[in-house]
Amino acid sequence: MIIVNAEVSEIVELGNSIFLIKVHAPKIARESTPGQFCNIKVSESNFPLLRRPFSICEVKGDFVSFMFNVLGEGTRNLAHKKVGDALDILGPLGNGFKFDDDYETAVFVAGGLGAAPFPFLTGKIPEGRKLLSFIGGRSEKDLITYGMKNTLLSTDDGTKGFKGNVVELLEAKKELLDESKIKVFACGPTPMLRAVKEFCLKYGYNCEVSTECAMACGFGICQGCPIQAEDKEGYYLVCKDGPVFNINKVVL
Amino acid sequence: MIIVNAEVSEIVELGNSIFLIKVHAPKIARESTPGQFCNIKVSESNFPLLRRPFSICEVKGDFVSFMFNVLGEGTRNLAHKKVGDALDILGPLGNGFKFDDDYETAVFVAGGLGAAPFPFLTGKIPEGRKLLSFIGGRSEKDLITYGMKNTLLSTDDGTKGFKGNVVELLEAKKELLDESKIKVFACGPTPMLRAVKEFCLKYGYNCEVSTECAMACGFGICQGCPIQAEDKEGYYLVCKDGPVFNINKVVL
Amino acid sequence: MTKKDVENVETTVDLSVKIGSMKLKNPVMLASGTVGYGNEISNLTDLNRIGAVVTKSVSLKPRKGNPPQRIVETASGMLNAIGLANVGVEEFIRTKIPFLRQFDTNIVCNIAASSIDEYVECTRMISPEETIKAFEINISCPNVKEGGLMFGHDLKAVAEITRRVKAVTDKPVIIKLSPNVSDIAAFAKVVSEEGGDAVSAINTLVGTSFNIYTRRPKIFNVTGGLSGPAIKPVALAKVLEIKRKVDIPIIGIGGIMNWQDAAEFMIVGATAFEIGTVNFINPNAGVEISDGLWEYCRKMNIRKISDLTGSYVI
Amino acid sequence: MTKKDVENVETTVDLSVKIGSMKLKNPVMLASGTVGYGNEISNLTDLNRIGAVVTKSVSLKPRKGNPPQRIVETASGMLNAIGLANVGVEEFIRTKIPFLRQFDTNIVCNIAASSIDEYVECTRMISPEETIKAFEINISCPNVKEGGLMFGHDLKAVAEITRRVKAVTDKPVIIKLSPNVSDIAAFAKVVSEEGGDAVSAINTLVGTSFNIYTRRPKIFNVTGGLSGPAIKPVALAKVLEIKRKVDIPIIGIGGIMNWQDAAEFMIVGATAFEIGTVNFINPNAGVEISDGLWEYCRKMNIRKISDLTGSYVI
Ligand SMILES: Cc1cc2nc3c(=O)[nH]c(=O)nc-3n(C[C@H](O)[C@H](O)[C@H](O)COP(=O)(O)OP(=O)(O)OC[C@H]3O[C@@H](n4cnc5c(N)ncnc54)[C@H](O)[C@@H]3O)c2cc1C
Ligand SMILES: Cc1cc2nc3c(=O)[nH]c(=O)nc-3n(C[C@H](O)[C@H](O)[C@H](O)COP(=O)(O)OP(=O)(O)OC[C@H]3O[C@@H](n4cnc5c(N)ncnc54)[C@H](O)[C@@H]3O)c2cc1C
Ligand SMILES: Cc1cc2nc3c(=O)[nH]c(=O)nc-3n(C[C@H](O)[C@H](O)[C@H](O)COP(=O)(O)O)c2cc1C
Ligand SMILES: Cc1cc2nc3c(=O)[nH]c(=O)nc-3n(C[C@H](O)[C@H](O)[C@H](O)COP(=O)(O)O)c2cc1C
Ligand code: FES
Ligand code: FES
Repeated sequence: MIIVNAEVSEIVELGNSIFLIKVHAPKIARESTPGQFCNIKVSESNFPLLRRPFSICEVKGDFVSFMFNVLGEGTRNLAHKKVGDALDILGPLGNGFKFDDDYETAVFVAGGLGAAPFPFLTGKIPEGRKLLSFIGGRSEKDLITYGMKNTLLSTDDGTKGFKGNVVELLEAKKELLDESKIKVFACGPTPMLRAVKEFCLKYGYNCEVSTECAMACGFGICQGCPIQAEDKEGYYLVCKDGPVFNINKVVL
Repeated sequence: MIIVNAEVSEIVELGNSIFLIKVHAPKIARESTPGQFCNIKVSESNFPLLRRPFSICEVKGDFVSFMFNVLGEGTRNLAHKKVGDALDILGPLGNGFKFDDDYETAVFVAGGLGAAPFPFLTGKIPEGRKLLSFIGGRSEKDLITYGMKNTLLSTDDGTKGFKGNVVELLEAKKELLDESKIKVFACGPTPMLRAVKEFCLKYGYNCEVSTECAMACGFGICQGCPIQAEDKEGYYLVCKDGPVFNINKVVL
Repeated sequence: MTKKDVENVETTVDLSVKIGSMKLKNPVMLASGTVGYGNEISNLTDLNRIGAVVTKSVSLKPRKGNPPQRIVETASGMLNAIGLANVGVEEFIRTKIPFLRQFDTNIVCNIAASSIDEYVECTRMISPEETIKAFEINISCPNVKEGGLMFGHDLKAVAEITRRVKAVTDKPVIIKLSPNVSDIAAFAKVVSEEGGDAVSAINTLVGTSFNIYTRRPKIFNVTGGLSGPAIKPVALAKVLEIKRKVDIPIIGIGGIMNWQDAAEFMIVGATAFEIGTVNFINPNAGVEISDGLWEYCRKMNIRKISDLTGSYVI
Repeated sequence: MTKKDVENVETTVDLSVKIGSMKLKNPVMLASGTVGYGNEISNLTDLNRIGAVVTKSVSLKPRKGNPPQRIVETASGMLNAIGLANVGVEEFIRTKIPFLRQFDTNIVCNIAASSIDEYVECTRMISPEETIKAFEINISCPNVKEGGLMFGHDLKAVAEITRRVKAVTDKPVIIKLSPNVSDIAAFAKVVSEEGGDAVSAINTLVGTSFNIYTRRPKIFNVTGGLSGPAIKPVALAKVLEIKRKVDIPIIGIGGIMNWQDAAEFMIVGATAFEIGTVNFINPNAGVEISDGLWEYCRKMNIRKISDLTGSYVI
C-alpha cells in the first residue's frame, strides 16, 4: 500500500464510454494481486473531493491498467487524461481472490463493468486449470470481453448471446459446470452477486465475490464502507476486509 | 450582453505564464468597445464556482481575444484550454474608454497585465491622433508590449528600460506630454492607478482608469463590486458603472 | 416536444404551486439579493417563465452597503457581505416597481429592518402596491449589525414580527429563517402559530476567510454569508427538519444549481424554492430548472409537481 | 535546508504548542474518526512527525455502527454517518493502546457516550493509561441518537460533563463543540468556567442528501455530518467567534486541506488544529502541513508558531 504519482502510458476507449487506462507504476505492479483495487485521485483540485476506487484490471511488467466506465464527474476527468499526464494512485488495496486453492475449473461471472478485475485474474489462474467466463450486459454494446477467455455471453435484451441475465445463463449452461470441481469468481452489481450467491449455495460451489460500496479512504480509516457479515455480528469493511469475500462471509 | 458558447481558435503563451486566448464569438465581437470585459466560466463543474472577469484584449472580425496571467485555479484551467474547446462567455460587460473625445495624444499607461485592454483600444484611437504607451513591470519578463505602439518601458529592477515604476517614467518623460492636448488611459494595479490619478490631477490631464474588484456576477445583480464614488455619496459598481471611470468619479 | 408528446395529453405536467394565496406558474423563485430588482437579469433570461422574483432586501431608508471587499469565493461556495445595499422604500416604489410591472411573474418584496417597527412600516407602505404579490421578511441577514440576525435568533421577536406584519397586509407573508440556530423548526413553528403563510430556508451560513499574509479578513465586514453548492446538504437538512416537525409551506433555498438539486429540495419538503448564487454563473438557470423539472415529472409520471413536496421515503 | 539556512540559526522555527499540560511538537493533530486508531495510516505517513493523534470516538461498549450507506460526497465536502462504530473501552485498552505506544506523538483519546455517567466512566477507565495524553470529549456527534448531540446543545449538560470528567483525570480535557448551535461561544465559556483545558471546534455540520429517483436518503441514517473544504468558512467563523469572546485554547477543525488553511485557522485563534477529511485523500497531509507551516513561518519571520495564534488584524 503506497501512493505513487504514475505516468499515464496509454488510454483507449473500448467503446460505449468504457476506457482502459494504463500507467507506469512498478511498485504497485509488483505488490498487486487480482481482485485488489486502487484509490485514484481524479482531479488536481478539491473537486471532486474524494478519490475514486477502481479494480486492478491488468498488470504487465511495470504497468498497471484500470478499466472504467464514465458515470460522473470523477470518471469524466479520468477519461480526459492524456498520455504523459501524472495520476495520483493509492494502492494496491484490500484483499484479492484466492485463485490457487483446490478447484479444477475457474468460472468467472461478470456483469457489466464487473469484468474489470478478470483480465488480471485470468492470467494468474494456475497452469492446467480450466477457465469459463460468463459475461452479461444489458445490451450487446455493454458486453466487455477484454482480456477474458472461453467467453459465454448474455444480454438482457437478447441483442447478443443468451437472452436473459448472466445467472440465468449459468443455470442454462449448468452442464458445463458438472464436469469438474469448480470455483466461481464473480464481480458485478449487487443484485447479480446476490443471484450468484444463491446459485452457488444451491449447487454447493465455492464462490468468491468482489463487492462494491461507497468509499472515502479505501484503506480502513473512515469506516465508511460496511458490509453486513454473515459469520459474525456486525460489519466487515469492504475496502480492508474485502472487496473480495467468500459468499459465506457476507450478506449481499 | 449575451452568453455564448464560443470555440477556442487559438491559444498561445506570450511568455512568463501570460497567455492569449482567441475565441470565435461574432456577436460579442460586434458589440464590444475597448475597456469592456467578459465574465468567463473557467470550468465545467462547480469548481471554481464563479466566472472570472477578463478585459477584452483584441477584436478582429468575428474573433475576440483575452490576455491572462496564470494566478490560481481559474486561470490555470483557462490555460489548459485547447483549440476547438468551447468557452462559456458572458459579455461584453461594463463601460469602456471614451476614446473619441477631445484630445490630440492618447497616452496609455499599463502596469503588468494592465496591458490587456490596450491592443483593442490602440486600434480604435481615431486616425490622426498620436499614441504613446508607457509600460511598466517588475522585471523584464513582466513587460507586455503585445499590440501596443510607441512603447516606453520601465522595470522596478531596471532589467529593461527606465529603472523605477511606470508613473516615475511618466514624470521623467513629462516633456513628451507637453507637446499636445493629451488624454491618459490607465490600467493596472490599484496603487499604480492611484499614482496615475495623482500625476494627472497635478498636471490637469483628462484621465480614465480601468479598475478591478472582486466580482461574482459581473453585470450588476450581486452588488459585490463597490468602488467609492468621489462625485456622490456611496459607491459605484465596478462591473456596471465601470470598470473604466474618469478619475474624477472614483476614489482609488 | 415531439409529435407523440403533443398527442398524448397524459404527458402534460402541472408545474404550478401555491404559497398562501399566491399562485406560481412554477416553483422557481429568484432569491433576494441575487437578481437586484430584475433589471439586469431580464436581458439574459425570460422572467415571464419564472414563478416569482424576490427583490433585493428593501429597508425604510436607502443603505449604501459595505465598503469593498464584499465577496470572496470559497470551495464550491462564496461569502458575501453586501451590507444590504438598497435604494430604500420610497425609491423602490417610485422606480423599481414600475419596471417590474411588465413581467408576467410574481414579485415578492423582501424586507430588511433594524427594528420591529421598521418591518411593519415598510410592509404597510409597500402593501398597497398591486405589483407586489407577497412579502418575504428577512430576519436573518448576517452581514449588518441591524440586519435582523438578532431577530432571527429570538423566538419572541420572530413571533411579534410575524403577527404585526400580518396585521398590516392581506398579502402572503413569508418569514426567511436563519440557519445559524440550534433549532430551526422552533422558529418555523412560531411563524406558523402567528399566522405566517410560509417560511423560507435558508439564508446564508455565517463564515469567514482570512488572508494569511496580511492576517486581515478577506471581506471588509470580517464575516459574511456562505452560499452556493457547499451549503446544499445543510439547507436540505434544515428543510427536512422543518417539514418533519411543522405544518407550514416551506420555500427551500441553498446551493441549488440545477433541476436535480431543485427536485431534491421539493422531495425533502419544499413547496417552492429560490435560486441565488447560480444566477451569477448562469443567469438563465431559472428557466432551465423549470424545463428540467417538467421533463423529470413527465418521465417519473408526476402529474402535478406539488405532489413532489415532502414525498421523501424514509 | 540549504547550507546558508543551517548556518543561520535565526531561521529556526519553533513549531511546538501547548494544550493544557500537553506539549505538541507541532500544531498538527489528526482528527477523531478520520484515522481510526492509527494502524492503517501509519503505513502511509510518519506519525512521529505529527503533533497529536486523536483516536476514533470510544464508547463504553463496542458499537457496530450504522448499516450502509454511511458516506456520500457533496460539493467540496462529504457527509458521513458512521454511527460511532468502535471497539469499546476494553478492547481499546487491550489492543489499540499497545499499538499506539510505539509512536513519538501525543495520543488523545476521544470519548463518545450516551449519558454523562458514561463519559465519566470511560475517562476514569482510560485515564491511568500512560499512552493517553489527553481526552477529547465528543459532545457533538450528529449521527447517532445517543451520540451526544443533545448534550452539545445544552449548556448545563456541557458544564456538568466538563466538571465531572475533569474530576476523574489529571490529563487535559478538551471539549469538542457542536457547530449546530446559535451561540458556540456560550459553550466555550461554560467549558472554560468549569476548568476545561481547551475546546475543539468544529465537529461536522448536520446535512443530508437524497436520491431524486428513489426519493430515499443517500445515507441510511437520513442525516449525516458535513466535513471537508465546504465547511471551512463556517469553521473559521466559529473559531474566531470563540476567540473574540472567551479566553480558552481552541483547536481549530474543519476543511483543512493544506498548510495555508491551517495557518488561517491559527490566525483566527486556534492554538492547534485537527485535520480530518484530508487524511482520506492525502494520508501524508499532516506531515506536509507541518513542513509547509515551518517554511511559512521562516519566510514570515515568525520564530514561534504560537505567536500566530489569534494574530488576526481586524
Ligand atoms: C472496490 C471497488 C472497485 C471498483 N472498480 C471499478 C472498476 O474497475 N471500474 C469502474 O468503472 N468502476 C469501478 N468501481 C466503481 C467506481 O468507483 C465508480 O464508478 C466511480 O467512483 C464513479 O465516480 P464518478 O465521479 O464518475 O461518479 P459519481 O459522480 O460519483 O457518480 C455518478 C453516478 O454513478 C453512480 N455510482 C457511483 N458509484 C457507483 C458504483 N460503485 N456503482 C454504481 N453506480 C455508481 C452514482 O450514484 C451517480 O449516480 C469500483 C468501486 C469499488 C468500491
Ligand atoms: C474588470 C476586470 C478585468 C480583468 N481583466 C483581466 C485580464 O484581462 N487579464 C487578466 O489576467 N486578469 C484580469 N483580471 C483579473 C482576473 O479576473 C483574475 O486574475 C482572475 O479572476 C484570477 O482567477 P484565478 O482563479 O486564476 O485566481 P484565484 O484563485 O481567484 O486567485 C489566485 C490569487 O490571485 C489573486 N487575485 C485574484 N484576482 C486578482 C486580481 N484581480 N488582481 C490581483 N490578484 C488577484 C488572489 O488573491 C489569489 O491570491 C480582471 C479583473 C477584473 C475585475
Ligand atoms: C450576493 C448575495 C446577496 C444577498 N442578499 C440578500 C438580501 O438582500 N436579502 C436576503 O434575504 N437574502 C440575501 N441573500 C441570500 C440569498 O437570498 C439566499 O438565501 C442564499 O444565497 C442561499 O441561496 P444560494 O445558495 O442559492 O445562493 C444574498 C445572497 C448573496 C449571495
Ligand atoms: C468519516 C468521519 C468520521 C468521523 N468520526 C468522528 C468521531 O468518531 N468522533 C468525533 O469526535 N468526530 C468525528 N468526525 C469529525 C471529525 O473529527 C472532524 O471534526 C470533521 O470531520 C471536520 O473536519 P474536516 O473537515 O477536516 O474533516 C468524523 C468525521 C468523518 C469525516
Ligand atoms: S473506505 Fe474508508 S474504511 Fe473503507
Ligand atoms: S460583480 Fe455583481 S454587481 Fe458587480
